Amino acid sequence: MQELSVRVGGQAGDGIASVGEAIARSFSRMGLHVFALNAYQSVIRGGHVWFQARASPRRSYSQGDAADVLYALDKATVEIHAAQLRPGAVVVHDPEKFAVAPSELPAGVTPLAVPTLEIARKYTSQSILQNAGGVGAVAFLAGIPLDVLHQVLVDSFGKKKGEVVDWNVGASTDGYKFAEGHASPNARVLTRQGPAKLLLTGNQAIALGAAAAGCKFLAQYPMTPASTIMHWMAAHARTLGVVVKQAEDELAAIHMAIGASFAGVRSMTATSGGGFSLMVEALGMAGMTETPLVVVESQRSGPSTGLPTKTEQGDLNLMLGAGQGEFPRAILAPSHPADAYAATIDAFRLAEDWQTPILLASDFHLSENFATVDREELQAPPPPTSLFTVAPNGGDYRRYQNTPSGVSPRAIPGQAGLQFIAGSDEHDERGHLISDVKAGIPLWISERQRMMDKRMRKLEGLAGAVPAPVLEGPPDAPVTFVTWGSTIGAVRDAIAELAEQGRPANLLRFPAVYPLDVARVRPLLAGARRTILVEANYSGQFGRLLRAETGFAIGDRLLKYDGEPFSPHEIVARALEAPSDGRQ
Amino acid sequence: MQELSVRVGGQAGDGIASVGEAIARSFSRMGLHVFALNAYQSVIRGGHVWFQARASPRRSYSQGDAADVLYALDKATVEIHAAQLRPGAVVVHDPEKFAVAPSELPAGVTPLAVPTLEIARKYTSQSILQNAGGVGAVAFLAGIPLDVLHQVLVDSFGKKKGEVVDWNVGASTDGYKFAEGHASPNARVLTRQGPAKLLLTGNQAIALGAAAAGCKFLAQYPMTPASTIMHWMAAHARTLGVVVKQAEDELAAIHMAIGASFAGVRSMTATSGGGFSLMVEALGMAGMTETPLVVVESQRSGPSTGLPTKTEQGDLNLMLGAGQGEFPRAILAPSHPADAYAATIDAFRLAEDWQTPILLASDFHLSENFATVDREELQAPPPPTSLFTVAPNGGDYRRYQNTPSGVSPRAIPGQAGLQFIAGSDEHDERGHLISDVKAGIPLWISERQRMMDKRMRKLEGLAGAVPAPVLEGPPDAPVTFVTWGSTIGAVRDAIAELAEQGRPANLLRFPAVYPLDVARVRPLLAGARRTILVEANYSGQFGRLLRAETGFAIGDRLLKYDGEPFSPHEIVARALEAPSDGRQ
Amino acid sequence: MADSSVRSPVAVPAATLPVVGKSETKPTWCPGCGDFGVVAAIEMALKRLAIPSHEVVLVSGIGCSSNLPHFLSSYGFHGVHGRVLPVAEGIRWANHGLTVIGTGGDGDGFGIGVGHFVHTMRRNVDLTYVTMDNQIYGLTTGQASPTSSLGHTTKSTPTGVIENPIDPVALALASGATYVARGFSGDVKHLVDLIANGIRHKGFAFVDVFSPCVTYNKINTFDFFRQRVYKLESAGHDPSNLVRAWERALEWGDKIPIGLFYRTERPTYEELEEVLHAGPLARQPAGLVDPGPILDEFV
Amino acid sequence: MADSSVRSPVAVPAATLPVVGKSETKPTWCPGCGDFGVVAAIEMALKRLAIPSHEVVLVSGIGCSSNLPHFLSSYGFHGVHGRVLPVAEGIRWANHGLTVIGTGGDGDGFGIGVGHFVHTMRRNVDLTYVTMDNQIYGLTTGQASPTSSLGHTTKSTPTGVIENPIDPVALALASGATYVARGFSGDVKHLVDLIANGIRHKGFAFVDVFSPCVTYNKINTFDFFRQRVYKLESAGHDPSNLVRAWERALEWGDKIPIGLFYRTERPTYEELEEVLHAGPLARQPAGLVDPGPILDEFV
Ligand SMILES: Cc1ncc(C[n+]2csc(CCOP(=O)(O)OP(=O)(O)O)c2C)c(N)n1
Ligand SMILES: Cc1ncc(C[n+]2csc(CCOP(=O)(O)OP(=O)(O)O)c2C)c(N)n1
Ligand code: SF4
Ligand code: SF4
Ligand SMILES: [Mg+2]
Ligand SMILES: [Mg+2]
Repeated sequence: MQELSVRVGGQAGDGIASVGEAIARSFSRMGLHVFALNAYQSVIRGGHVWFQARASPRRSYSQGDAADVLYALDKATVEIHAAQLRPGAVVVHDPEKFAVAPSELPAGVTPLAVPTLEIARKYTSQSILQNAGGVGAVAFLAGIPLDVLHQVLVDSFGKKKGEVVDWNVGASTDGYKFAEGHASPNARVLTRQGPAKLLLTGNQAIALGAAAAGCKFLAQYPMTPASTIMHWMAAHARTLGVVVKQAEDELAAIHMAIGASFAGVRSMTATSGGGFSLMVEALGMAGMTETPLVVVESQRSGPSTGLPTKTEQGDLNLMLGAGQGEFPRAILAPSHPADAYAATIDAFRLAEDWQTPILLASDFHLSENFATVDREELQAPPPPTSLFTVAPNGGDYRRYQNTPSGVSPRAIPGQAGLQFIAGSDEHDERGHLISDVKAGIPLWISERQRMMDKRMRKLEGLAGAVPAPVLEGPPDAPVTFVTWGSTIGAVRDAIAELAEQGRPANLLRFPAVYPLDVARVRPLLAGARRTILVEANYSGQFGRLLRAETGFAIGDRLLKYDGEPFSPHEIVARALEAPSDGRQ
Repeated sequence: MQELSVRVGGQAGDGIASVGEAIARSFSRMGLHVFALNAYQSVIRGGHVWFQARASPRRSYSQGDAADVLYALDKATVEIHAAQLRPGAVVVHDPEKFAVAPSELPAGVTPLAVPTLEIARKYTSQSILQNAGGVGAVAFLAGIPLDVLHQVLVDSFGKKKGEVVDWNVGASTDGYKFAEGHASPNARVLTRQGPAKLLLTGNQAIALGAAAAGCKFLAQYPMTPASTIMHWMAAHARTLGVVVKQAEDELAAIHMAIGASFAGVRSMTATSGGGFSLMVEALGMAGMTETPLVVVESQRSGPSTGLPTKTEQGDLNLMLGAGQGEFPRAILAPSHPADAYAATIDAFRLAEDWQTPILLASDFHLSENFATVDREELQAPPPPTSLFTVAPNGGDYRRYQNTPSGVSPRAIPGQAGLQFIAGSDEHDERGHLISDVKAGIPLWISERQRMMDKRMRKLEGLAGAVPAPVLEGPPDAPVTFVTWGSTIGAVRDAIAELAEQGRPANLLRFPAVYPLDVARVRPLLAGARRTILVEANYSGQFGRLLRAETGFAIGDRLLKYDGEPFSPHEIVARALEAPSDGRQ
Repeated sequence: MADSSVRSPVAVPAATLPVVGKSETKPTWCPGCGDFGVVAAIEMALKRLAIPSHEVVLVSGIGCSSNLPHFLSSYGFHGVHGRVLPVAEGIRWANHGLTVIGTGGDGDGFGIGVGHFVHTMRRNVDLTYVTMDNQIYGLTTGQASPTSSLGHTTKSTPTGVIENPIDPVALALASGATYVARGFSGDVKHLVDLIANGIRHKGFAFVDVFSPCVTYNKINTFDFFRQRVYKLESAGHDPSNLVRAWERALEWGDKIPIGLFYRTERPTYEELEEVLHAGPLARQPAGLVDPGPILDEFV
Repeated sequence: MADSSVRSPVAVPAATLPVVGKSETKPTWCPGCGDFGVVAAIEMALKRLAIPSHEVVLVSGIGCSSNLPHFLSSYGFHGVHGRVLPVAEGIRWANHGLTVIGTGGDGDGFGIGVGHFVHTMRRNVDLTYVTMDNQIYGLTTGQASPTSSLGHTTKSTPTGVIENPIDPVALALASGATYVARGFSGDVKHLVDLIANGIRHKGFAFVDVFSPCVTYNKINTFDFFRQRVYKLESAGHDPSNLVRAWERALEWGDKIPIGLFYRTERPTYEELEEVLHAGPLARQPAGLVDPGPILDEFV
């Protein structure tokens, strides 16, 4: 694929993310597609962080495998990343900080010493301008026009214009010119491709999708990689008319969201696995009281605190099992910001239609990385219909009426004449307790069973209502990758790469991992010639779910649980290897 | 099977459980086997509760299907239970409270009006003696010798003897004599069978097993049906030298237990599904820090608060999925108090050997019901070896040493020279964090993977170390029941009944439901002619697990989720029905 | 898909608006339980304030006391153990036109739920929280609660409680509650005043009620309290003084104060949350008609 | 089965017993972070008391501050967010020969963990709890914490905090803590005294430390506190008086007190728990040699 990647590395606190974002946004303004990876550690200063912006005329779905320009803010960056540079790549560094000898770099890669500190000193003695010269040099090498870069820099300062902005423009020009005098642009540079694209993270897409879906209440407790959903929503709370509540913990967050939903507003909470672990009891309460609820679970490397800033798809078992006893739920798993926007809207629709909790499974890789989206991909959904769905019908209102779909008429506090109690104990159609003086008495034993049947019946409807699995690519390809969530991205890129090598492969992806419409899934699996499960966890959790549901054992498994996202290359490599013995 | 059952019913607060226990204990002192069911509601006074004591010369494993003596303390009891009386049964009631006409009873069942209140008034005007006359009458009908009953009554008052004891003895004698004058003993009465047996609940067996295994610390928050573990342990705390801590919530309870275990004592916590939901995060912390831990999860009818005093096996998915990310665990599922004692000892051994959390899955049916056990079944295990397992070896102590088994040498705070940090973040062999300045750097990416492999490797060892599945009964029987936990009891009784009908069946039971040694399980399933999954939940959770692990889909399913335990009859009935279409 | 009957939105005619009364469900408490006095007092307070049933939401956790919402004719949310307050907050923020009253036990509120208790008070959310403090775990058949006295022998503490009990009033004062009162279910008339004033109070109102468990607590009985309680109102207590309130909170022994310990005015959370200035959230328009303008920031 | 190397029990020669010092791990805090002062103070306090490293356990949650145990040479348990105290309690009860110190942040201790905070104090468990109170969530990159001031603009409160901050000192007083102090990481010498005395104190000792976050809290800086703090020791405060302590706890503004607010003597949980009278649980014999006698009750 035609592409060019820029990587920036240094220490936490060096401003790597701002540099990286400026480059990535320059690309997206050129109308290019971008996938940008933001890699950091669980430490505020020091350590090693990096950012990679991959640009391409067609959409790329992952960070790719290599870079063409490396901007190294410290020597460690060179040591860590040199091996992943493509021939023709250039390493930008400031000789005042450290030297880079060509011998330290792979064949075909050259250093470019840019006097960034010297440039900065031209404008100010403050340390705020250190990277501007470097950014300019990178822009030159990466084929970013200076005017595009300048506008990005100017815009990034928002309303607080002033001399700092001018300095940045000046210093980046100096860096650009310096590079122009000492190097040539990379052979892979890309040209403008039409109107600017939008660049956003999965979490921004989720927050935006929630707002579009009519979410009016978000309660959350900070936790990487879910926190930025709250940050974005809080920043837009007044504009959007959304109440954003940072709760005292995740227990409170989910209960607040349930309370708000009960009282008639679309509500959401978001967290990562550790926080979700604290929401397990409440999830079942939402199921039992039949209160709509959207919960975003953005996974990170576990177990326990694990690697808080690294990715994994290790919480599927947790999401499937969360809550004592049984109640209906669905789990949607978007793969890309555009997808995440739509899936969030779906989640709200499903939660309200089916009056039960819907989980939106994300992970660090989707939540915190950036990708480009076209405006048309972010349509406003039809405005939500009123929540007030029930006519007062005197004494005969049955909040938990046993219907064919399992969904019952819903009244909202404030509606006259429809008072009921939403109870976490087992109850009858009117909401009266079965747990106390009725429990164990024959008549009520069977009523309990009917109420279970009523609720669980929603699962059948949900299996048809959630987005169906999709077989992408040549249907008769010799290899079928089976995957879900953010891992879909690298698999798509791998399939494109395999296609270029004349090795067709296809992809069976699950936008909803639960519940599965088994009748629809089984033929898709059965028709595959060789299946390879690709998941970012140790035990192939989705593969196990598939087998539990369908009996189908996926032949080969490519599992990764080192905290890093899949790279397309390792997926390609597995497809080229001989199949394993099919043991699961 | 030769058996006789006595049922007592009335309102909460009527003293049903004491009456029932007195009858049950009289049977066990006669050397009979007893299974006693204690059925109550989530209300303190009023409602309807009952107790059934089933006695038999051979062990019966469930409450059975019918009763021979019904002691009705209110009219509702007659209405609710009459249908479950066997021909020849007698209904004891006090005519002063309510009348029972023979026409209200099934054919062959007769009322016996016993003047219990009148008898009581002979001794005292207090209301404490209301049931003694009735108990005496029941004893006569059930073939319980008066001396046995008297001793049970006397003993039940413990040290606080006095006139109340004498009154009870007197009134029960009066009731006995009255019955003797107006009725004959049931035709099924059983005779003494040798030395007294022990009668205890599953929870008492668990607490006793924990004490035997060397548990020195129990932290718990009250929750039915786990509370009585704490009650028993608290009552024996000083004798046994166990610290029993009622925590402020389940979050605290499990963290206290983990802290205590880290500091070198065998520790346990116990709860039901709602409380366990709050322990999910900590469970993963125990897995990550490799701290031994035993967690009892006594299930009840869910979802959410559900039916707090009714049974279910609906939390298996929760136990399997609890905790974000992946770490090793095992789930033991005893079926009977004798078994529960041994399983608890196993759990402590496994937790300590494998340094990871072990779950003991119980449920209301096992935890709160009584069964007889022979003394020999409750052997003391070999005394636990010292926890101090590590020699100081200077600076090279690696708490998380990467060993072939995955188990690493464990030091305990207080040991000189072996200080380490038990961390919930990913760490290296020494316990130093990988999550901060090392995360994402190539060398440490692979170290992270090795640490995951090291921990998860324990699962392979655990699969061999947990008790293996057992095929009970004729190996070539045309029907194989597959089940786990307390449901095993009713299945065993059903198999005995089927055998009496000349219909052989066998039982594949799983004393440990996770992890499974697939190579051992597959042939057991494959060899079965017709399989029937029996589980007390909606979706056949264990059947799904089996299919995920082995690919084997169980042909038929008998699932129950109305809160009541299985009765042998419904299992027998399913075996006699034609097989279903095998759809799972 | 959902049944079509379910999806038909409808206008709500606010025809007759009865105020809160008893529901069709009879209380299942033990005869003599203190909670009867509390449900009566809540009913009377709501009647006194003439709040229509459909504008009241009673929220509770799990415990004998937490069954209370079932016995009145308002809306109710009978959630899980210990989470009364976050649910109540969510309801208030979704619709601050509603009168929201949290109810529950001492275990529910000061044991498992004490974290929410502290945080809800510092937020000054405008709701009323009435605890039926029987110093025992009733529904789980008699274990020690966080307010059980030192030495109290229970099923979980057969040799007596060895933890200092929580003082809910002191905790409320320390957490910034703006209305802190204590009542006694043996004095319903007084309790009605405390609750009605609490509901009227703009901000978080806390009313801890001595509500004896006649079955499991043989120490803190109606008699125990009858012999000890005195009313702050008749003792010249100044409820505007936080230090005096603290001194009264520390009183425990032969004389135990009931009444209003402290009251102050501070903006409520709902007042400070600007998004709510446009009216109850549940009635504000929802969704993006045109995401366009907001998308510009991603260019 | 486990490796045989692992199963060999061994006697522990208590040969050389170094006291707590720095570990081989260098702190990863931002240059200038207040937590440097706190780790130094803890190290000095332990040195002053000459407690050997292997008899000390530092327990923490999650947060910048909660990385502290890694930087000292004692045992440590770096658990999950908010659960410092129950882990510390478990350790104490398993082996009350150990010196157990809980450490962590304001979010960890007063946000998610505040329920345990309240309960541990009422129990008077004999451990020391040092909070690095920077009035912000550091590790999650700057959201409001429960002690953030009204109006503070953060990532989660872009228009300013609208909740009254928690006052940890008042909360500790209300919860029955027996040693309540506040320090400032800009005055390490004073802090060492507070911590050392806290460790020496028989019962729960709480030391809340102003420990500025130089990266995310631009309001509550070292300078902010330098200009405001004064020492209770030099202000004639009587730490035995709970009402005076309360009055001091309410002071916040131009003058902010640090030092010992309150100290009292009450039996510790460990003293009241009779099972512990036979010595540390970890050293008591375990298991039933003969279940026989106890089985008699089931006959
Ligand atoms: C998470 C969880 N833990 C434990 C329980 C069991 N439980 C039910 S009610 C209760 C305590 C009841 O005490 P309190 O709140 O004082 O109410 P009371 O019954 O005394 O009115 C407990 C522990 C539960 N339902 N959920
Ligand atoms: C259950 C859970 N929720 C959220 C988080 C994310 N988290 C990590 S540290 C932290 C707060 C840190 O603030 P504080 O405790 O004040 O410590 P500081 O970093 O300021 O020292 C949070 C919310 C987590 N690790 N676990
Ligand atoms: S057990 Fe106690 S609190 Fe519960 S209903 Fe009975 S008297 Fe009331
Ligand atoms: S972010 Fe703040 S609290 Fe965390 S290390 Fe940096 S200065 Fe310290
Ligand atoms: Mg109570
Ligand atoms: Mg902090």
